[in-house]
Amino acid sequence: MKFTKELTKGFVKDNPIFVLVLGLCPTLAVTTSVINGLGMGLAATFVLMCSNTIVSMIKNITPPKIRIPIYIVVIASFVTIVDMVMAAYLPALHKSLGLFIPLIVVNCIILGRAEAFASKNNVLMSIADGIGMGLGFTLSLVVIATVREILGAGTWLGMRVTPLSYDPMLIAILAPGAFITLGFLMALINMIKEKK
Amino acid sequence: MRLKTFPGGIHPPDEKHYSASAPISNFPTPKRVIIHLSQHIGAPSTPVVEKGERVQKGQLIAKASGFVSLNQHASISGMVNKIGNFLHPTGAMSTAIEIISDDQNDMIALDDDPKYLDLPVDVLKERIENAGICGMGGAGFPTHVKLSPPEDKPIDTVILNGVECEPYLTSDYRLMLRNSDEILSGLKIIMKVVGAKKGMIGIEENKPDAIALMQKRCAKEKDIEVVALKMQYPQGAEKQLIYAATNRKVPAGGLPMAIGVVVQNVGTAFAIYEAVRYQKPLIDRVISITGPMVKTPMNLLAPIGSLYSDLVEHCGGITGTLGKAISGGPMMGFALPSLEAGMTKGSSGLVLLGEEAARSMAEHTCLRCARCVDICPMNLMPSMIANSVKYDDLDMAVQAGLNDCIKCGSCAYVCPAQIRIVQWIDTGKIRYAEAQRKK
Amino acid sequence: MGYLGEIFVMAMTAIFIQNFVLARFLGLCPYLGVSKKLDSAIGMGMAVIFVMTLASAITFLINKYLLIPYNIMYLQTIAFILTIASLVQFVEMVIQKNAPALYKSLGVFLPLITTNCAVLGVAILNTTAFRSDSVTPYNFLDSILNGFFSGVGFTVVLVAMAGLRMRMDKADLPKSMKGMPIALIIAGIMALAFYGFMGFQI
Amino acid sequence: MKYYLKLGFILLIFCAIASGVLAYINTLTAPIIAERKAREAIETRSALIPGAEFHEVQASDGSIFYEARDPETQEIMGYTFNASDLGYSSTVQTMVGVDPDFKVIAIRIVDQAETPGLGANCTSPSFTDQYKGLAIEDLYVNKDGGVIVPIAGATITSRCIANSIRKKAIEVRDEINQGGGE
Amino acid sequence: MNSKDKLIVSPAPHMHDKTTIPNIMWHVVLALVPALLFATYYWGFRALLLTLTGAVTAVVCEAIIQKLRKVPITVHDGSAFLTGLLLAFNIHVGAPIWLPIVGAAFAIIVGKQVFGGLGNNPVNPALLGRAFLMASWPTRMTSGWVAVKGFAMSGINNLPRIANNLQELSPKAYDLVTSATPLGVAKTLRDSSFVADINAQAGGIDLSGRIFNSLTEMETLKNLFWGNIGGCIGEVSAFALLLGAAYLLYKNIIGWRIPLFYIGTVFVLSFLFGGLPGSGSSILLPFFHIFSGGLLLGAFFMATDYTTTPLTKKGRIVFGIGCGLLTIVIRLVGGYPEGVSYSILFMNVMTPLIDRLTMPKAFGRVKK
Amino acid sequence: MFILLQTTTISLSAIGLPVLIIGALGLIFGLILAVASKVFAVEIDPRVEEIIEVLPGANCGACGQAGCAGYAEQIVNGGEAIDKCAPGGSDVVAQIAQIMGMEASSSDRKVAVIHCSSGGHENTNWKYQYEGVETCKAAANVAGGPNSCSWGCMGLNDCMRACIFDAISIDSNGMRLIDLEKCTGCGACVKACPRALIDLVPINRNVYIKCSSKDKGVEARQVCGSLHPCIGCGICAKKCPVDAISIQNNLASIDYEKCINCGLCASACPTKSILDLLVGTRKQAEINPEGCIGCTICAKVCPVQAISGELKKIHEVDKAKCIGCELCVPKCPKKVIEMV
Repeated sequence: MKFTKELTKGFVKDNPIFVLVLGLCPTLAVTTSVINGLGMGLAATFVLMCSNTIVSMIKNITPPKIRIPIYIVVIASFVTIVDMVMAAYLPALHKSLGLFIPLIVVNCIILGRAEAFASKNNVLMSIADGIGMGLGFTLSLVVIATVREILGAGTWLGMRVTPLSYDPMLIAILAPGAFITLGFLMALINMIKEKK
Repeated sequence: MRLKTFPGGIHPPDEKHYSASAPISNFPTPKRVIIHLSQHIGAPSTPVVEKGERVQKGQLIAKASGFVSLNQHASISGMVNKIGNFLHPTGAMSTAIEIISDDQNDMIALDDDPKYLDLPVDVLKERIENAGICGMGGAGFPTHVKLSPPEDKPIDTVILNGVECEPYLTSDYRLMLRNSDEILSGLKIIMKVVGAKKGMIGIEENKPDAIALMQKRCAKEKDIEVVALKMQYPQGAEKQLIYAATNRKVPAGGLPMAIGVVVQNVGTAFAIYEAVRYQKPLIDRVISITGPMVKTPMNLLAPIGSLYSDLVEHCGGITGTLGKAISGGPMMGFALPSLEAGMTKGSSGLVLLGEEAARSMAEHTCLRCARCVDICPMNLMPSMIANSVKYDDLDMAVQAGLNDCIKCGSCAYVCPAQIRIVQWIDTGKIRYAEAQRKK
Repeated sequence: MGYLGEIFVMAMTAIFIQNFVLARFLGLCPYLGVSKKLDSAIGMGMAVIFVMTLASAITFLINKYLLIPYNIMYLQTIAFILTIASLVQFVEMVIQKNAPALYKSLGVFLPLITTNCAVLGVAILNTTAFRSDSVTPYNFLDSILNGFFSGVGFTVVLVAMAGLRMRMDKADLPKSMKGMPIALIIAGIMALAFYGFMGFQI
Repeated sequence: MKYYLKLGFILLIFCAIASGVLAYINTLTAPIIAERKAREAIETRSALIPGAEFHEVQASDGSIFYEARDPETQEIMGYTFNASDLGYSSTVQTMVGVDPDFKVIAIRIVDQAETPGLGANCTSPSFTDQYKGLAIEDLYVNKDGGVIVPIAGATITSRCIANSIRKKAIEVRDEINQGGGE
Repeated sequence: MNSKDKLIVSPAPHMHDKTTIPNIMWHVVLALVPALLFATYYWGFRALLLTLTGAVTAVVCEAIIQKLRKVPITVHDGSAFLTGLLLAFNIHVGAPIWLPIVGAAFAIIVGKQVFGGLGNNPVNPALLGRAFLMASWPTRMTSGWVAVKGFAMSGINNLPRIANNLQELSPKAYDLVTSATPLGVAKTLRDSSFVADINAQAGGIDLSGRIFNSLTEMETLKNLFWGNIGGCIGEVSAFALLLGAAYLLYKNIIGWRIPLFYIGTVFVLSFLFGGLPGSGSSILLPFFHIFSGGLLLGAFFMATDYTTTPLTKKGRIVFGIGCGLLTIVIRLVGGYPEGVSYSILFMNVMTPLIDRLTMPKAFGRVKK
Repeated sequence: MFILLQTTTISLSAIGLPVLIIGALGLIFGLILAVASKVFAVEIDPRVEEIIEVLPGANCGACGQAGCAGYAEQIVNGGEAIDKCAPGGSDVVAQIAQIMGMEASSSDRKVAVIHCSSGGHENTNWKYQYEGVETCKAAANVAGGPNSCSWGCMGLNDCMRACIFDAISIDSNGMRLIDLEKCTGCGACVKACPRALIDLVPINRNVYIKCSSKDKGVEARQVCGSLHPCIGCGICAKKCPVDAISIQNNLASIDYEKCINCGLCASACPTKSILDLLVGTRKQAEINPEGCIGCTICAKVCPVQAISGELKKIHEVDKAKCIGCELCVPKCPKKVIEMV
């Protein structure tokens, strides 16, 4: 039961982007298209899950003074693995995510979860937490990317979903549009919360 | 030649036509007067009479309760009816002595002392202090305090304030026309008391006959100069007047004496003259009853404590529906909840406005048009102070000049968003004082 | 174009054209987190400039003398982040002990910078960046300067953001807009305003 | 001191394990990446000048271009080379195939990170196809007197591509005319 | 809650200036009417249509949002109308009709209402709307310009002055002169490869120099002044804008500091650096820069927007200089031919900081 | 992965070298940090250190502070709220609360109570028509405030604006009402009210004086719009069985140390200026005849003479009279009185 709870909390209750507002850099940078958002989300989920597992396993043998460097090393290793594997098998995605793959290392969500959750819970729970948080992150990325891709390119996952007469609003996939879209999505969530 | 003035300021319509042409007339002894114990800045006076006691006109009924306080005298003869809460011209309730007239109108004996200018300084000061004189322009600072500068701050200039920059009001103007000699004598007394070499009389350009008359009177006086000033509000504010007349800036948080200047209202000068020459206490003053709602606007010489309602009655009453009664001028005066207030030594006028003129529009968010910043005579950022107070950021309010505000009201006058900047600043000052007390 | 011109181009690019926050989406967490007060924004900005400059220098050396010679470029991420984290922690400790005043205004922001992706970002970007002729890779001095100017670019928008947000504290915002939403929208507007610098041909 | 050494060693162990694992994975992925890159380059070249055999030529400035020869006759069918320049927001890299007279056969945008929806449209055939058959002198956007119609709203990107190809083509031509490149 | 028969009591002052917000806003709208009339005269009904569409959309959007927010509807104050009007003024007459609609909606919603409405917006909503349109539909915003009937886009009308047979001599130069706005021409002439090209086409004569010189000739300047050029709806006639500006200055609705320092900075900088690289300067050059593009519209009507400009007097001077500097920098080396709107936007963003740094010292306070 | 394993041979140098280099980096940095932490050690508040331990250490800046250490510092020394850590979630908040000793037990909880039954509604007597800044603090400063009662509520809602928990609302009579569920007893409204009408009262005390007027009875009646002014008559003080009410300056006040919630004062007040939240919900006393020994103690303590019975006889409670004050319950030596 607890396992499912840890697994699902990242979707809504503790959603890393909309509720906790963490890891905004990749969120805004890669959500120009749904496929990028999905790729980034899954990459982060993988890293989150693995690092949570390892951190949880080694929690008893890490001296507090060098706790953070050790966690960083663990996370950075998995990030590098993702980076290399992606470069080998998904070159196109790897290219469009670019710099933001190595930067998963400094995504606050990952170190944050390692510290706040994995270092205090057992392996199974940590895995659940990692997957849950990661999927919550992915879900948010896909939502944001959906809005931006449809508005800014008229497509979804590369498929045309708007009438041909629609002249795409380019700003949605540019930097200002990223900020404004996320701002409005957050305001929308606030509004729904208030109504409750 | 360009007239002297100060930076900033506004140009509201002067509206003096209502009462400017009415010479000062005497207000007949009223049925009752209400003499407030705080007519001045400082500690309220302590009553020395009791309920039911008979008092003579001019008799001391409350004495100063400290150095920064004031003597109060009965302004009519009669019976002390009550010592209690009465409406003060600031609009709030305050302790006062009510005297019911017995129509005897007998006054304490006065003696004339034509060689008053030869008296020693401390006698002069003592007479002023005994007479219970405070600044009659509105603020009400006890005059004897103002005339006792510390030794290390020598005074070289005395400025008489005949600016009367508040719209509507004409009491100082009419007083200057009627008692120019006395005012001049008053100025000389002040100059002697503080040891000043130079005297100035500042008058706004919209009173050309007063300027001409005063210039004529001063023609032979080498040390006294009549300064014609540009018509610009708040020309009569102490700091602005000093700057316009002498080009000196009073340091922030400081008093004019820091730069060797004393400013007195012309009405005060007249009272000083009377107090020194006749030892007459301050028991009456000139007040303008004016505004579009007054049937016959007048400038009345009325006993202190006369009720506004009686004064209005004497002027023929109210025409139409009264919207707002302002004690003092419309820029800095107080709106009254009722006319049943007894005038004080600082009451220079009563302005009655109709309902239309009294209504104000609702506040809008600040547009940041910066009109208030442009015209602030103190060079502050009024809108920023107001907004900071509104959102509880006192630090910012202080930075923007909360504590330097003189509350002249220029900012609120020009604000197109109708923001009551002065009230916000007032609230801010109160909160700031609270916060300081906590520290 | 001499080296001064090159520096000018680098500065304009890092500060205005390819601003780290508004165009590259790096360092958003502190940009949105530490821009609530002007004073802390300035402190943070100074600390970021300092760390970015220092990190650029050290990671350049690590890259050039360790990673490239031994052909282990794939360990760049792990080597850089380890270096930066340790470096920042070390500097923080030194400042805290030896210059308490400096620590109060600047040092307290240092730990926040470890996980600021702008720092790791500039370190990685430096290894792949070219000068304006698009063939010469950055040398040691270029990297340091680029780190410095990128930090300046971050600071400029951070401080401007703090100013705007302080204004928003005193505005009747719709309730659902308060906090993060309005900050993001302001960020978007800033990004749009910075579009004026796009396509500079210097 | 012992305590510090212990801390240092723990971190050492973690780093060592991590890098070991990574190094191992790298040995697995690196060849794949390298192979893919090489294959892509060959594919691109072959697509530009179909049916040719490519020979690497090193220019005197150290840069590399390729001679395309007919596999049968060894006759020179043309040359391919990479051109790059700063565009609007990134370095745009193009691979170009030209015939022996230095008329463009085809171009392919290999790398760019221009504005999505604007400059990024430079990869679309409607833009790249314009280059077919152009002589070096024509390699200007129409605003600058050439025949290339720039991408709508992205003159800078278009201009950078045209200019980079022209410059590089002239370089390569001079190289060959001088008999350089052995 | 107050009983009506009681006296009114309010804090001092009890007098008020007659200027109110609606008063100010509609005066500004009035001051823009000459420019609108000129635009309608030059481009016909469509200019009027686009402008009114923008203005009406803005008003409707504002009303809807205020209704949704359950706050008093204040569209009568004219601020939304003004925003819509200014936005449409920044669009050229060849633009599709939905452009001002979308732009005005964005300007009002994102530029103004999300911040709580008039007085709270950090940047000028009309300019934000324009920047949004520029980023979203750059091609629509920059192509399809319509010239004033019988006049070249660039305002250079006496072509033989440049070369008798310009069309044959250099078709490219001819195209440029006839189809680009004055600032567009000036910008293109800064491109060395283009310059080399047309000069070569023309057989080595200094064609670029001649074109550039004719931009700053009295005749072109006259065209710029009266509006016989291509451009956005509101930028058309310097004369009409100056007329409106004079009215607002006379009415004391806008201050003199920002426009003076803005235009002054442009004047000085364009005199110093405005010429073609390598050629000298001319006193007419600043006038070219001031009369062309959106500078007058920006300096008098947008950079003077109360809400988004500094409160302090010194701050407004800094603001004006900053706008002028950025405008010239963008015009000369930036990616756009015109930089007025971006420079004002950028300075808007910096406004809180400028205010902070230029707080006045109170009367009688000594500098520390 | 496994397929790859088979197809690739592992080169020792390709792995050994990186292990060596990165391992060395790790060793160096580990040593530097360890030594530096000793050499450059700075003393800090142990609570700060404890909180740093609890915080996630991600240094993300979501709290608006300079990293986790900065936040911990601000909690201990800067009075920052403890719920700002986004990555930490509720667990961390609870742990910090423990460290800071901020957990308040629910029985001590205090809630705000407004001592005025007016509230600026239509029936209130006004001195004048107020036009000005719509806040109490500002209005109180204009001619002594717009309402004729100089002690009462001006109804401009400073308290509502000060309450961040939305606990203050206006009821249909225009009175300000505090939602005791939402009220956290933070005291923000107490500070906000310029007339000091609000104070904090233990949540389990349910009888309040709804007036703050220190005017004399007649005046209070004249100026009060709600017609529920305290006129200082003292009846409540006399009625109170535990002497919890005192009259000072014409105003009653309840000492909540003594008050037993009996509500006698409320029912006795001639102007209905005492509010009794429990009215109608009180249980009534019942004497179990089994154990009653007829000692009459209960009858003596009963303030309303609801208990009758003769000495040594079984006593009875008159349900019509009993007000449920529970005074008799603890007095019964046999503990046979129950509230039902």
